[in-house]
Amino acid sequence: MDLTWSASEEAFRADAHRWLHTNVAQWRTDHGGEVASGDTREGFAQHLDWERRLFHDRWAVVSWPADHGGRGATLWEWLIFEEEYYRAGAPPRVTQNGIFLLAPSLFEFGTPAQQEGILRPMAAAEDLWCQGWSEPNAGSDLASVTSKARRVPGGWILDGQKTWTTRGAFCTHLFGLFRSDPDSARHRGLTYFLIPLDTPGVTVRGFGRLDGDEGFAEVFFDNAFLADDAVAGGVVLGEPEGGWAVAMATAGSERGLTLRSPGRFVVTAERLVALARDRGDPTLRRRAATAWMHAEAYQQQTLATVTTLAAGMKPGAEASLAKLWWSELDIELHQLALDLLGPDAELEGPWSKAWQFSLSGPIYAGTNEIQRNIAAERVLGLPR
Amino acid sequence: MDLTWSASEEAFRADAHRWLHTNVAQWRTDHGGEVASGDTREGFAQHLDWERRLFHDRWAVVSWPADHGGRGATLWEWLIFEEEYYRAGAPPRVTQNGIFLLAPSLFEFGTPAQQEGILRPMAAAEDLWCQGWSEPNAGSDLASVTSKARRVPGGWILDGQKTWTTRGAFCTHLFGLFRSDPDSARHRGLTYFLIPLDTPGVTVRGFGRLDGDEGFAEVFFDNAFLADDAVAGGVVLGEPEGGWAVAMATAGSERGLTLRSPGRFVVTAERLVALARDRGDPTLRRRAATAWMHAEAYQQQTLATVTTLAAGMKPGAEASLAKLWWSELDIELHQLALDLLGPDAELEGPWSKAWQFSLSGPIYAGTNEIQRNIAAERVLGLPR
Amino acid sequence: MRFSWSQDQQAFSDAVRELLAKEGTPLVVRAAWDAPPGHLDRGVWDSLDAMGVLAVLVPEAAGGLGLDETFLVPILEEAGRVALPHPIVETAMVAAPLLGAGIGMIASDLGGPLVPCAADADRILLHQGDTLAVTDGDAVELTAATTVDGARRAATLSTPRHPEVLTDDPAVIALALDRGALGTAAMLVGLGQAMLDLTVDYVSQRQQFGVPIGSFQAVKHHLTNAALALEFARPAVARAAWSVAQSTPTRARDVSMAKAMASDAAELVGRQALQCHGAIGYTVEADLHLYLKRTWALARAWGDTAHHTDRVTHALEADLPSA
Amino acid sequence: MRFSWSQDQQAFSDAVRELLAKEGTPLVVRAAWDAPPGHLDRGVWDSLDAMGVLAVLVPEAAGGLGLDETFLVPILEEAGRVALPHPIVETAMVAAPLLGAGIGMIASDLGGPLVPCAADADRILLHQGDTLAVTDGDAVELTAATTVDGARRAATLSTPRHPEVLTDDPAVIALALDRGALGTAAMLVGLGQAMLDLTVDYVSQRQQFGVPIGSFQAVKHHLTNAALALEFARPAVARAAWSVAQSTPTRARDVSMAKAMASDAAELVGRQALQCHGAIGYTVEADLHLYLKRTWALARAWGDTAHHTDRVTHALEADLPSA
Repeated sequence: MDLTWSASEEAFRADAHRWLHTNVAQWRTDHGGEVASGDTREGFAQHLDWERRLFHDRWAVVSWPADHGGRGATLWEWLIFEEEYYRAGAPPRVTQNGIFLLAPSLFEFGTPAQQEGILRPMAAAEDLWCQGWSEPNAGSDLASVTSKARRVPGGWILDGQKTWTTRGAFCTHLFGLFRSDPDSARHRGLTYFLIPLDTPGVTVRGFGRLDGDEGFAEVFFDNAFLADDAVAGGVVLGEPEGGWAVAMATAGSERGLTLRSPGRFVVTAERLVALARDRGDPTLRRRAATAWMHAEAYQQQTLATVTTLAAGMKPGAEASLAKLWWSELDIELHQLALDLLGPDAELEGPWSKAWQFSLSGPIYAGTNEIQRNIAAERVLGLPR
Repeated sequence: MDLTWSASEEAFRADAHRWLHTNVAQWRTDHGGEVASGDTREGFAQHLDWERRLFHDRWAVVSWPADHGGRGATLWEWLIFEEEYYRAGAPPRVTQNGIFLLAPSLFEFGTPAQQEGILRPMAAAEDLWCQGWSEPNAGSDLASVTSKARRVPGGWILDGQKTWTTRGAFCTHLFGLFRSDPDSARHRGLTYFLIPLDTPGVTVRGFGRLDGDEGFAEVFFDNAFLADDAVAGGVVLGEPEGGWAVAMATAGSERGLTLRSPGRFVVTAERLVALARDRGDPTLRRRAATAWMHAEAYQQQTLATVTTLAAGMKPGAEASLAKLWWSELDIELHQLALDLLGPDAELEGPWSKAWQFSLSGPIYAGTNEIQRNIAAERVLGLPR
Repeated sequence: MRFSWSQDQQAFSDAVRELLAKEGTPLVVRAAWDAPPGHLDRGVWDSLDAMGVLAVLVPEAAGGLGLDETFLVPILEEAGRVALPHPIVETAMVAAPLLGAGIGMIASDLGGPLVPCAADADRILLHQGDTLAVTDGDAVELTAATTVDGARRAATLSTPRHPEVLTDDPAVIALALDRGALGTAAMLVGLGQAMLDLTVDYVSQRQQFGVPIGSFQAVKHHLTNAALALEFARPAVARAAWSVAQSTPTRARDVSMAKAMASDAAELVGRQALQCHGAIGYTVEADLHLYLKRTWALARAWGDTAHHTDRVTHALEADLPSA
Repeated sequence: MRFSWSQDQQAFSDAVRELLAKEGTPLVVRAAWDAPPGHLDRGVWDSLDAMGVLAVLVPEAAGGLGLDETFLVPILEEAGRVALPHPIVETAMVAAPLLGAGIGMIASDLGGPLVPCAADADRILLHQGDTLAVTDGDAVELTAATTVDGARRAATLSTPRHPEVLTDDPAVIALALDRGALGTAAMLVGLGQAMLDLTVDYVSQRQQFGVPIGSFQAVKHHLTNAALALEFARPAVARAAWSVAQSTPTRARDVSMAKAMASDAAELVGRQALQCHGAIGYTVEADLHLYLKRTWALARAWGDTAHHTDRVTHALEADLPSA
């Protein structure tokens, strides 16, 4: 047990802190002070500008090797960076589905050529990746995907439909699961593809999320020819028909700490403690302290998890517990925020936006009902 | 909508109020001021004395016909009586499994001879009835009972074991389900028997409930001969092999309003509001008001239910919703009581006893998990 | 004692339900999201007016139906069931007893600083200092507010020029506030029922893992919890309607209990409904969000749960013998 | 940064776990329910003493192990796992740093007015006005209390004759209180884990409707919720151990967070454990109640959740810039 940061970690924190404080303010000023949601067309462009500033100064992907645009930061440093990131009020990462979900799978399953060709433009926010898992009839039940891939000389023919693709209407590339063995069922016979969205035969239609922003898209594949070299290093990630394992690794990242680092929750909780203090209601003050404890516990539990990862262990089914915790914590925090705002909670604004977003937490990345099943069966060992 | 009581109902209330206030105090005084739990041997005897005082003045079973010891009170009057009963601080009814569970089924399925022979001694607390549903391997899954009944000349041979029989060690009679068709499965082939516990071959072993009181018993049947006339009017209630339907009627009474009338919860909630006011903590005061609202809502919902019953409708699957509500309300109330008591919550006393008892609410009368399934399927119509 | 709506009350609200099923569809709500301020379509509104709904609480002598809140509350539950965007609580429940019949469409700031349909209303009922006042819509400057529920069409108001003072009687003002909270509670029960019904239908159809998702125990339990909250909020609202109609001594306490329980129930149903819909519900293309956002708005209008729980606390403690 | 017990810490607590698995069985807890005051069996206690557990926090120079709370906390979690009836928190965590090694068994009223094992202890540590004092057991009149957990063996104390004042330094007293709350939090995590393990075993075996009840989604979700609460309470306790060991500026806040989260987690696990056991768990014949009742007692000893949450509130608000 040693809960102190080393001198070099403290130095890293100081660097990050300095850069973020200066640049967040500068970026906001450059866009007229008020930035739109990253899930609107206008806001997405503003956020891309932010992403490119991050990349320019090598803060976009701190944990990646320098070759790919990172700083080779340790997991500890990455956590420090995330904490400082949210403390500085920096915006949500519109590149997150690439850098936090696809990239870990690319590091694990990608060929050197794929890593070489894909990672840097992703970090630079030149190639913008979205996730193509869900289909109209394959939500929680991901193994029932029916979008098809057929091998043809020099590439693949894709047919089918993906939906609820976050920011799909603004992205350039999609990673997704397709059934490449027509006779296969469930988890078998699926291939994990990397697909430019300007491939002929691919159509993207954006549509409104709960909060009204065009944050979702449907992606239609109509006899779309995907050339083997449409993506540098090849369009198949992992083995053909071995897509399920790769997808599960990606989903693990989605549930686990890379997508939702504790910093954002702790910072939100601190703001609520201040709001509750100002509002004065004793019940709400106590609720704020409780919510803060839940956020802080996530922070501490993450330190424990990173300790095991740093010792070389693989993340396991415990990621399901983390996903349950942060998604329900996010709702607890924002429910409290609305109760603190009282009648003003009805106004559109950062709190009501974040409240609506928090409600998606128990749905995406595998519903919390599914996560509870997984945790019960794989962490506790209950019978299926 | 008319939420006023008639003059005769008000008169009934006044009578009940007067009798209860005088007699509860008298009974306590007669037993030295402090009465033991009705689930201990000592306390059971004290509570029997109370039951006999009730019966003597025709307050034991107000809604039964005068012939059987009641007053022919309407459902409305019964509700009024129950409210006054708990408001007067009168004790839990140790006869409840007879008068509230078996009796409604006797009125519905019993022959005139059975009603004639069984009801009055039950009301008089001479015959004391306990319930023999559960078996070691048939708890939630009641249809899996394996205790057997075999027809022989002049009676039945019973074999098997019942358990978790409330106050079984102090009672004189048991009603229970036995498999009379050895080739039957699940809900079929079961017969509902009425059994004197002094039948040779029947052994009762009391054991400690969670709170340490001997409130449970195991009842063993070892080649026990139950004569057809062992109970006045006959030992089978309803048709042989038609026991499931009778048991379901009894279970409906257990879930519904006859077992847990709203009065006790409202009175408890009022006490908690007073405790919270004295304690002063604003969060606990607000929680007390919320708990009171939940108790009061049960009161109002019961009035709505009784309105439909008084109009001749049958109780339905909605009883599952009521059972969920009162059982979880009881825990809410007593959790709050403990939080109000702080360190003193650890002391044995009425509040900690009632807390422990409240924890049984979501288990008995069909676990709340089963009730939620029933409500979802039969009230909401969700697929099985 | 009879805890149920009378045949007349039931028949009236059934008729309203039938009307609203035809004329108060989700398209009407969507149209209210899109119409510019001052351009709320009055089709359904005029039909309700023609049925007498807006004048239920107005004495017959004054051209109304001369009925009480036990008639209007079940009707408002129906209005909630279709997420009616028009200010029916403000008009029929709060303003009509003060202003009479044929008053058009009334907005009000009694429910909070964000005034629904302010630009669409004919007149605005105001809580001015210790008085109730009324003013023409064009005597106030409006600033449209962007709120989570576009169909609420909310605005904030500047101080009006020359409002007509109606009363400075605190009892009249308190009654108006209680009526608003009660009417809103009824709307919330209706909204909750609508979301529950929508979700029961959805989970009975939607297949995953080869079965309808409504057959999973977790989904069953979510929806039972939702139904449970509604089942016990509804009688609280009905009782409060009686208490207001009869001016019982417990009126304020009963209204607050109704509002707190209805707000909590509708919010819980909304949470479970969204979760059981999954991503399909998390879009503006599905109708669910129309009900959900109205629920969020109404749960905090006319006093939130904390406010009303505190009122209940004070009423209960005032009845206690002193310590 | 390394958020895990060291190999030494782990090895020590593993050894204690092994010992307790053999010597600290449910029979020991049942015996503690039954033994008359003053007759608590010291078999396990002496074994723990022999291992040095009671002197972990005593400097080596004074005959102790000279270790800190990051060693003792995982050991106390093990003690909680077997619902150890002896006053190990009072002795090893609170008294030993004040009194040294070889002090026998110490009871204390620092955790609340009900003093566990008061009649069994060699000496009693007392919070007397603004001082900490110690007295021989026979210098105090004891009144045995009947509490829900018979193995706690609680009593109330009369004012003692001639207690020996140890300190009037508020910082020392505050540290003793924090140590007690921290040690109790560790016990609660262990109790929670024990109840969870017991229940996982039970629902995996118990058949109803032809399948193990652990295969029902509702049971799975109950137990996942229990595991979730424990999974996030445990790091809070570990961090507080560090904060106490290092006297960090956030010590009081971290201890209160640990106690609040551990109390809530253990109570939640207990609720789910009882519910998943059904009637079988609702008896004194099953072992579950031994853990459950200790949980209820400890959740309210050394400050309940409201008390500790308020301490967290004040610590956090003190750190805020003023409004």
